[in-house]
Amino acid sequence: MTTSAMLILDILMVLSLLSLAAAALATSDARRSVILFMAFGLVLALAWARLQAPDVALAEAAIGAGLSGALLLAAVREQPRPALPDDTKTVHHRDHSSPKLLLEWTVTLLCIVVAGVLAWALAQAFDRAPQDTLAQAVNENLATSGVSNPVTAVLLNFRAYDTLLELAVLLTAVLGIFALGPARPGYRAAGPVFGGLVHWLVPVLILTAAYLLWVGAHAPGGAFQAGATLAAAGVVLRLAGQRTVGLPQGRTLYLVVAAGVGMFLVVGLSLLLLGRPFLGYPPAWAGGLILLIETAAMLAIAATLVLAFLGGRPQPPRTNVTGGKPLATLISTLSPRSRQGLSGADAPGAEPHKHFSEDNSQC
Amino acid sequence: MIEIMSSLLIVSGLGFYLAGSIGLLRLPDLYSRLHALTKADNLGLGLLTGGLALYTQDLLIALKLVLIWLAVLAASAASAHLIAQHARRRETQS
Amino acid sequence: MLTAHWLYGITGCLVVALGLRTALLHALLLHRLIGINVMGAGVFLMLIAVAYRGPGVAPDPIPHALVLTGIVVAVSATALALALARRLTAEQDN
Amino acid sequence: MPELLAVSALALILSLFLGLLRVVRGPGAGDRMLAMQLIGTTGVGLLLLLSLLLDQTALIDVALILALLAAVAAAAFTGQELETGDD
Repeated sequence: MTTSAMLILDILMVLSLLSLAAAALATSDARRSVILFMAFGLVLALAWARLQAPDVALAEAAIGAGLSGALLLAAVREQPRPALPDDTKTVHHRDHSSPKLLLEWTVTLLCIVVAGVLAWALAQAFDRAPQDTLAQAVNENLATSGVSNPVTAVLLNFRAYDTLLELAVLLTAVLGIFALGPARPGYRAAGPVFGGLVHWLVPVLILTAAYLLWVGAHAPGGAFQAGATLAAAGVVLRLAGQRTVGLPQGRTLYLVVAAGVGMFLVVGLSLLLLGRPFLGYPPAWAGGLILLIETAAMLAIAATLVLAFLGGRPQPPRTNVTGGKPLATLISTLSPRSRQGLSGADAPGAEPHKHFSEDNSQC
Repeated sequence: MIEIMSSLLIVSGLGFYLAGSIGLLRLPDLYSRLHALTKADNLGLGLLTGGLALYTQDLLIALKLVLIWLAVLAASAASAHLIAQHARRRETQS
Repeated sequence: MLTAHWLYGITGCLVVALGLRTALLHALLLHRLIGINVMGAGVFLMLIAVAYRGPGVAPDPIPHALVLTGIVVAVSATALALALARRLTAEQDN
Repeated sequence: MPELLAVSALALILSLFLGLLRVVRGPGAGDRMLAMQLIGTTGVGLLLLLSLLLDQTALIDVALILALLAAVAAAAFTGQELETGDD
């Protein structure tokens, strides 16, 4: 009973994934495509949960279903919108001249071949999976890694080099974004309903990020999930018209962005000085060192993702814009003073307020 | 006894979920679909979390479940409002 | 025997093919970018399917760690590509 | 009782599938985003069921993140950008 129900669940899940991917790619309307891609990310998070990968599910729920959608939607909004309403039929750009058609068929055939090769590789992997020695090695050495969540042990201890270089990739991406120009123009100050949402959502997101960072040592969670959740808080503040979104200004910003790589290097080089291998933690200190690196990595990842959403170098805040008072830090959102700052920012947005009281009376 | 209670809660929650989805599909326009979303679905989740909280009999997990329900309630109320506002704004613009 | 890891693994292969086709053929930059992201998701599906060991058995943590880093790298690469695209449009406009 | 949970999970994914039809069919972007909220709530319920069914407490945390990020996505959809000339 349970197994057959699970099988039907799997089939429905897989069908949803395939049809959402196909639908997201088939349409020519950018905004429609992005929303379908967000739905795809959401179902993907459910699939990770089903396949007992809760660490991945956490990251996908934060990034796939939320942040990357926000990123793409901001990019879509910037493009000049066609005068057509959304509900026009899918526009086909293809002409039916024979070289174009030939190209399309060749590429389609190529993709089918790629899928076939991948399926063959998959069969090989499934054959070998049961006698996987790497997974056993992780289990045998888990006790000395300083954490009890095997995924965190792999990321921050056994394969710490990978994570160090990954943070370097993120740093490169941020520097690239900085080099390409200033940030997108900001957003209008939040109206009363959105402002109310921001008031509780941002603190809850920050608390959740801290919880995920802490819990990552022994349960699913860790720097990546926590960083993505913290970044979501920054994105919400940006959408509510806050200019600086809690990021520090000037030099300090570079310090935060480089914190992940920096902390990794400081720990690794200190260990070298003490006569240990680079990033070879002594088992007694491993737990503490991992938490230290993860905290720095979380801040760096959060800053990277927020800057990715801004799409360029953040501009220094000006006092005469509608964006309201800049918040010095994310944390200060919790203080009563900055609450006043936020609700003060509602005042220029009084027009949507009025607009909405009319709506309410009709409901 | 508790098991029967929790099963009842879960099953009735599922009823609301299905009603919400069918409403989303069948109702004619965005503004009427808002009803299906904000009312039926949140009630469905509430009943479901209630049933599951009874089922686990673990106070900490039950507390977390209630927290999630409250978060969904507040978030979906606000976001349904924002989406409706957005739709209306675009309608009046064009 | 149709088991969960085969089901999700083959889906991963198909999703890779779908994404690849769009990344190669589509005229618009944003769609190509979404195609590449979908392709990445397909690879992730294959990796997690390989890590899956059936109900009640602990899965292989190494592919999980790989996919976790992959998701974060994918979103930052997407952001960099979007910034490049924005600069490109700005250059063309002037 | 595990049977009930499994069948409930099945019912929820059916409900989610129906919601996805609205995401695909639209017609407007608002309709799609509204349906996204619905499948978000359904996904939260499904994750809670799966957490008990597969005995993975961590999936409750995933449900919490999904619930919070659904609101972020809605905000990203409706946020009003300043005019470019304003900057």
